[in-house]
Amino acid sequence: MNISQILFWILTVLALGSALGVVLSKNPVYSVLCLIVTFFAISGHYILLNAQFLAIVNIIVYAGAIMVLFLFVIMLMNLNAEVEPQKSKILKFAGFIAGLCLFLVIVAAIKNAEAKTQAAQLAGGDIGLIKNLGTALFNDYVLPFEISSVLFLSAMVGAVVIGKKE
Amino acid sequence: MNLIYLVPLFPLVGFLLNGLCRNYLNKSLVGIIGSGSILASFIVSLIVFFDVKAGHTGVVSYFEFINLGKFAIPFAFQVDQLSSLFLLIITGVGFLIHLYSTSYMHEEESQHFARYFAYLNLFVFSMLLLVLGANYVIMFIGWEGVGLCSYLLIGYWFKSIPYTNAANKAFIMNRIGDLGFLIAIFWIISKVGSVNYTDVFSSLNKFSTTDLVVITLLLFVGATGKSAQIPLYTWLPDAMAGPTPVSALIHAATMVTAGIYMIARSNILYSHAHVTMHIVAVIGLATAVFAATIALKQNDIKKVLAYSTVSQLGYMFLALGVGAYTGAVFHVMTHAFFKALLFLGSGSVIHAMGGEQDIRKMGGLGKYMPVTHITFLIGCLAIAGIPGFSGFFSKDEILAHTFSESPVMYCIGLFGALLTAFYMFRLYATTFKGSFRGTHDQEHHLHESPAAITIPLIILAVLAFAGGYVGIPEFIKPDAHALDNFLSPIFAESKKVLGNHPLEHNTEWMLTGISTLLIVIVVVTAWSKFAKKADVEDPQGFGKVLANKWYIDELYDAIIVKPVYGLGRFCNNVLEKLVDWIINGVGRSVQYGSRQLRLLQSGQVGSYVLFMIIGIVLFFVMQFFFKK
Amino acid sequence: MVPVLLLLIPLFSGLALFAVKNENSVKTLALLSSIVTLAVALYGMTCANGSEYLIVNKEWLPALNSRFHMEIDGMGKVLTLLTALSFPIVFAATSGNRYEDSNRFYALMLLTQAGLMGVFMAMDALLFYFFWELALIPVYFLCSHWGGERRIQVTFKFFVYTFVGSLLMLTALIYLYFHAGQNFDIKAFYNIKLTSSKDALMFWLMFVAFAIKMPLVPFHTWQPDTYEQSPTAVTMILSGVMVKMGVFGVIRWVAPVLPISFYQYGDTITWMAIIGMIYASLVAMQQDDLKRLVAYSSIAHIGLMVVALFATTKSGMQGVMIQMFNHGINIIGMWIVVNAIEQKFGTRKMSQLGGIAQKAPGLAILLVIVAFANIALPLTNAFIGEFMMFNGVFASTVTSFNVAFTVCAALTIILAAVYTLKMLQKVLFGETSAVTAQTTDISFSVKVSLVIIVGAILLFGVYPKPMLGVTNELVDVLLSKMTLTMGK
Amino acid sequence: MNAIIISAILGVVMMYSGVLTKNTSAIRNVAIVGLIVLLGLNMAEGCGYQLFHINTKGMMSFEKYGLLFNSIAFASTLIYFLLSGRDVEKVGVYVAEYFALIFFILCGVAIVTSFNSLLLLFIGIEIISIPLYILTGADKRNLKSNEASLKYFLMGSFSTGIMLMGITLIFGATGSFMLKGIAPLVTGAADAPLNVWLVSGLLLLFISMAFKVSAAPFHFWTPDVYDGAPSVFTSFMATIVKAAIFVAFLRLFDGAYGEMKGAWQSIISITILLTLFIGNITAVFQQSVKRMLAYSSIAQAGFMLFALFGFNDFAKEGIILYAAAYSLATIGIFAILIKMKDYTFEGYNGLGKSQPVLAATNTIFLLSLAGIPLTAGFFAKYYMLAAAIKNGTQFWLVIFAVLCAAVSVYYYFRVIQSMYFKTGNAETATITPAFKYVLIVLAGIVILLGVFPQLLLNQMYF
Amino acid sequence: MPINYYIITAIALFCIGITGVLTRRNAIIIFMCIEIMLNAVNLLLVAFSKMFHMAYLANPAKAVTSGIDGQLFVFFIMVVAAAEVSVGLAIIVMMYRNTHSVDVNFLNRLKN
Repeated sequence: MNISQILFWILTVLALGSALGVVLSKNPVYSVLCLIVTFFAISGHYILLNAQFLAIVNIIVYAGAIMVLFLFVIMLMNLNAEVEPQKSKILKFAGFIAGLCLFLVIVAAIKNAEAKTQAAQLAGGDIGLIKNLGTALFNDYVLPFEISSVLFLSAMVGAVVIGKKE
Repeated sequence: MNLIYLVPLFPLVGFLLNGLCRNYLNKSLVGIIGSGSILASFIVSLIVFFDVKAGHTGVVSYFEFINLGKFAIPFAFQVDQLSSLFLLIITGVGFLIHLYSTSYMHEEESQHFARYFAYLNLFVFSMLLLVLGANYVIMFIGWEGVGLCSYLLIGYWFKSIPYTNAANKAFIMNRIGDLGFLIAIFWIISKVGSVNYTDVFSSLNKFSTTDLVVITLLLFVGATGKSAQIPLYTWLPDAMAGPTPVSALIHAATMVTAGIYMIARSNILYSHAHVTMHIVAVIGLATAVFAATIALKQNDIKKVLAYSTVSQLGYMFLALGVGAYTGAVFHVMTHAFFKALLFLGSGSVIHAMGGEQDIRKMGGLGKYMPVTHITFLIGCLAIAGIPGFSGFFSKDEILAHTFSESPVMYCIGLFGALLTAFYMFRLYATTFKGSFRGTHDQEHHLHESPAAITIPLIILAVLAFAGGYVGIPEFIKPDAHALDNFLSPIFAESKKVLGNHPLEHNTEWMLTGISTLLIVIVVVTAWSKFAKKADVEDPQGFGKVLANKWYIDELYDAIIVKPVYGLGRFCNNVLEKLVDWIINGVGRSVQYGSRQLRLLQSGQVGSYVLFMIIGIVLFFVMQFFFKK
Repeated sequence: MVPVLLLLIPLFSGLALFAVKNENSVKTLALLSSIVTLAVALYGMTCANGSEYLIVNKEWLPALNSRFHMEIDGMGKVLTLLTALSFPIVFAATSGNRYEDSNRFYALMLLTQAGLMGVFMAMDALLFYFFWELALIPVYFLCSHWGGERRIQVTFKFFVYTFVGSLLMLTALIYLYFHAGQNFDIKAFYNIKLTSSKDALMFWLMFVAFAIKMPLVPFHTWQPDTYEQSPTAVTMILSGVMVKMGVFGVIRWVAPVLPISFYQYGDTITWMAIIGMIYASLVAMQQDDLKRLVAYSSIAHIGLMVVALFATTKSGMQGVMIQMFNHGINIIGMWIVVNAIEQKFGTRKMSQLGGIAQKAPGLAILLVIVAFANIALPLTNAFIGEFMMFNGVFASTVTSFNVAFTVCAALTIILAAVYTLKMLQKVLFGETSAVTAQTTDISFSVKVSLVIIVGAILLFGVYPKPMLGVTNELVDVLLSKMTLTMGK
Repeated sequence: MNAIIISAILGVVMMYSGVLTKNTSAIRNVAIVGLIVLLGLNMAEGCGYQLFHINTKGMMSFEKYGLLFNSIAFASTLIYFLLSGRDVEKVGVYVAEYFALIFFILCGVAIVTSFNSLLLLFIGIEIISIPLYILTGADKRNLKSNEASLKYFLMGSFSTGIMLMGITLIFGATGSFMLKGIAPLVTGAADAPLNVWLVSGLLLLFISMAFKVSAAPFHFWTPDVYDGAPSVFTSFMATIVKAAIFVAFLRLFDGAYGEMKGAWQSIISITILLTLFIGNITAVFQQSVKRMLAYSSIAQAGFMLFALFGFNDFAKEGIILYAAAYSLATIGIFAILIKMKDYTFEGYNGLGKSQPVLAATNTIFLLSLAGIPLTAGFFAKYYMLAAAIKNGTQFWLVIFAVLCAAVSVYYYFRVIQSMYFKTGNAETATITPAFKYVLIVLAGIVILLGVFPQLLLNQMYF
Repeated sequence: MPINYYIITAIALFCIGITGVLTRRNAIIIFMCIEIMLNAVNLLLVAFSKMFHMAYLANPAKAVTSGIDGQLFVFFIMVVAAAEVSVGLAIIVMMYRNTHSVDVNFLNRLKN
């Protein structure tokens, strides 16, 4: 087991564990914190997969900006374990069962893929570098890039419409 | 022969004139139109008759009624001995009855008077159509037409619900018979591809024996309806609800003999179907005796005559059944005379009695109304079969033929004849002899009827007496049977088929002697018994059964009418609701499903997502684990 | 040219009527329009079959191979004449009725007429379906708006019921369309060959639609309710003309197109129809409401048409065709009487009527004639039809039950007499009742329309030849088509 | 391309117009003029006049079909603006923003009708969805609107997650996001067992698209959102947006699933079955016309899914016709609904008397939705059924569908019954003559398309 | 690592996210769970991208893609996620303002 494999397992366990933490934690603040841990673990995976730029973006955008926003909102609303609404046990159980079923079914469905032995390992390759990504983005993907500005515009307008006090 | 279309045309015109202008014509005009049209048609009939007698027979075709390419039904008239004879009877007796009616119905309101004559003319028209038609379809048209007129005339006094009930009964019973007739027509069409008499009778080889038996039986079913035979006879007594001249014309003289005409017309078919012949004979005989027994205990003057009509019709069928076609037709003719006479006489009595029909309330009328009395007596003698009167000749002919077929049937037939003599003279004696049993008021008004009534009575009485001499039997005077000679072209084929075994003259003499003797005894018995003491008590025991007509109406009611209505109620109240409930049930279940299904929409995101997940899982399972 | 006129005159005059406000002018215009239509239809009758005046074949939906193909053939002549004839009669007979928003009422009536005309003339399956539905929609509005107490539910049931049927028919038509080489023309439909299971499926899909429309027991429960609740003018059209659509549909779109199943299921359907006839007659005997009685009698009559139709004989088929006309005329006559009674006495319950013959002899006489025509008395038009139909059933070679069919079906002749006579007795005869004591005879316009009907009844009863001549050729063609396919 | 760029620009223009003027009718007029320009330019592109020459790197292709649909969508929006524009102003204070969002949605519509890359499908759908979340919640004081918005947002993002997982798995199998990169693999695998990643991916993609077009069992958001959203926006999202996503679905199916349709048929037929059943049956019991229309939109989606089931010419033409018929009719119905004081069926009682024009046109629209001949809706349904029947398999499904169509008559006709046959005093807001004229024109179009559907369909080929 | 590991990891993460959506009532937590789902997708995309890139390195001629598309897609997902977050939080805040609750079941006027 080489170092990358060890790292893979550590990061995987960390990601899954903290994701479970998000779901299970009673206190919303803990959930946010767990989520941040998940993001970090995923960023670690990115680095393992030679996606350095994405790893950074993930931390900056997700863990940094988005999660802070979440935290901010939670703090603003003063949410905590006491006021946290809880579903009935049965519904929760049903939810878990359903999630588990879905997992099992999807895994059962695709575990036998022909490409399953194909590896995705830390090795050479520099596509994850900002330069290469940038080149591709502004050559081949310039159209979606520009179009996503419309998305942002609309989100911006929307946030104003919804958020602004009348 | 070229004038033949005039025969039905006159009554039709009379019908239209009287029917459409009934609000504008006065009674005498109506009477003139009504009777005159029949008289005109009688005159034409006479011309036709002599024409036919001179040998001019044939088919006159006017237009195509129904055309189906290969198969066509022409609107054509058959002019031959049989139809011309019937024409005379219908128009002749018809005219007399019309004449009689002008007086009898005179108290009706003017428009109803016109309506009456319109119906009567329409009836004559239909009857002529029936008789003249050159094919079964035209006959059927007339057949149903007379049924309609019978319905209309029985229900002439429509304010009375029992009368209209009788009308309905008559029509429906007739329809049952008509159904048989209709199916017989279809059967013929399917075999021959034509309904013309000439075509049908000339292509007997196209029929199998079964075909012939079934067809003839079906035709006979039709005949039992129209001619009131067992089991469809019950309408006829009820039909007495109509005005008395109507009973005379339709329910005695003409319409009810349509069945005989039809079978006589189809004689060749019957001659080839022995089974049917036997059945016809048996039914006819049974009806003759059965109706006669009922007539014994009836107290309504018209009811007695009605049952006697049924009984006499039974004799005619007996005649047909034993192959005595001429005898049947002969009896039709004589019966037309004497039965019309009797009915008209009874009408005269009823008229005098102010509408009273119960013979127990009459008595001794002979002295008040001599013409009626005498003519009625002639009628009675004729129907009883006293030698010299017309009924004697025709009945004797029938009985003689029956004897040659089967002595047993002869005995039964003779028994029926005795019954006839008995009840007729019971009727006669109770009505005209003895002392008057009605109210004082009625007695005060008793008088002889006016001339318009008595003249037809007299004419008919003459006919009832003399009508028989056209058919003097072989054994009395050879070759004197004018009617047989006249009709022989019609029945020639059948005669060949059936083979004629005439009785020994001695046997015939003997039979005639015995029957005459017995009848005279019975007549005398009845006369003497009822002239002294009328049969006024309520009958007991078996007599009660007879008075109640063997409870046949009740029986029919119980086994047919009630179940049918019960079934109708069941269909209407149960099945109909059930079917509707099922149909509505679809709608209801949609509604119910809607109420339940909308609960899926619980409003909670969690459950929505849960359903989605279940959907995804299912789709995955389907796509990956349930592949063909 | 004639088909277009027959379609457009009622259509445009109907649309135009929406704009007219004055009630009297609405009635006059509607009557006028329907008379013009009648004139055109009569002209159409005089044209020879196949004449160019009777055919319209224009481009409509090239993408679907569906053309505006209308043609008046023998059956079309009969039924367009019936449609054209019934509307003026209905208008005249009900001219005494007052309707709220009369312009809409008459406009919708004329639209119905347009739809009916279309149905009877369409030679293109899609076009046929179009008109099939179009005839239904105005009727829905007419019944729901101007009907009786329970009109909304009842009409809705009627609508949904028939709509289900027509949708099933639509699926079958589309299926057949693909098997006719993506062509909707009836000639293309004639060449369809299907496997027997598919043939059967299509047959039933189509037949159910028509059976509901006719209606055939047990699909009939909409009918008595609808007839009872509809305004009588609409009931006249419904029963006089509209139910013929079902029979017509079977003749034109089922029998020659799917003959294999037509033969195969003939016996089943015939038994169904016969049981239905007897059933309907028995139920009719129990009715007290005149409208319901006539409704059930209509079910019985239509049942006979089905029986005759499936006998597949010339006599039967032709009998059905002319009987469609005759039954239409007769039943409209019945409805006119019912309407007159209802208008005059305010009730249709037979138990409350009686003695009308004394008070209104004109009505009584006409009712008697119409009623006897309804039970097919000879020398009335219905006799011709029924005679030919029964004859056809009896002569049928496609079934081994022909005799049984004839006898069972003919039983209804007796039952029909029973309920019809009972009706006459209760309505016309006896002493006058509380509601009938004070009355006068019917109005002139009712009398005129009834006299026209009676005239038609007697005319076609005595001299049916023109009518028969019109349909003769078509029946031969249809039968040869059917036997041809069977031969294949 | 014209449409995408112009609509984006118009969105911005609207934003600024809100800054420049507070006069709402001026803003509306700007929007209408802008939309006409947009429509004109889109049609111009159909005739070959492109304003911009942009290399899309194969990620988009602008074909007649998509452009025709765009035109329909824009034209429908124009009618929508004309009919309900005033009511947009009544929702809240951000009138210019609402219009801007609508233009952004139209931009998304233009994208999803011409995408070639799953990436653009994804972005396009997001561009449609995000403004919709906002419009749904535009009536901020109304708790129903809040609730609808939240539900829509949560479930919408959830389905986005599923869609992305699907796209990812497809990418894993094919290494491409391009339709033309996926299709060969799908086709090539026809005989070999399909690559399970690919199939799973396609399945997840199918499910997320099914969610967007509100096909059962992924339809649950629809009634709540349509009911809760301000009616004027429900009208828009139930019609134009939904139809656009259907076109996208069809395009996706054409590109990525096309040759393998056999493998998908059982899933599609189950979806159709459930959608028709749930949509129609549940609609029967509704008391509010608005909510009934929400369920009816599910039911209509069930019919539109037949386009996927029987994938052929009829399906493609049919979807265009269906989109037009359904959008026009529903816009009309909603425009009238918005004018009503009471959204329940009882609220319509007696409308035939008080507002004959509204009632008459509403009837025509309802008849069109029910698929009665002489209205566009008939041919729409006809094409769908024809597509399914031509497909040749599972005829029972077609029969089921027509039976459901019969059920649909129940709830559509309830409105008609209320309007005409029940007595009541239907209260409406003031109705301007212009509104009536537009309604009449709209009804005229519905009938015209019902008699001559080729007026529209021929545009595909010329 | 074999790609299967990544797939299973990603799907596990994805399903945890789904489970969260199913079991929680707090709108914010649900939203966070959706973010987990998106991240699972991102992780898988990057892994696929890597897989394709290795195939590309091994044989550039035969490869369909260099794998860079996958990473760019992740980029776009992040873009969209960011936009969604802004809108989503705005909606949640709006609701909170009106009801003082973030319970998705609290508002339950729209049902049946």
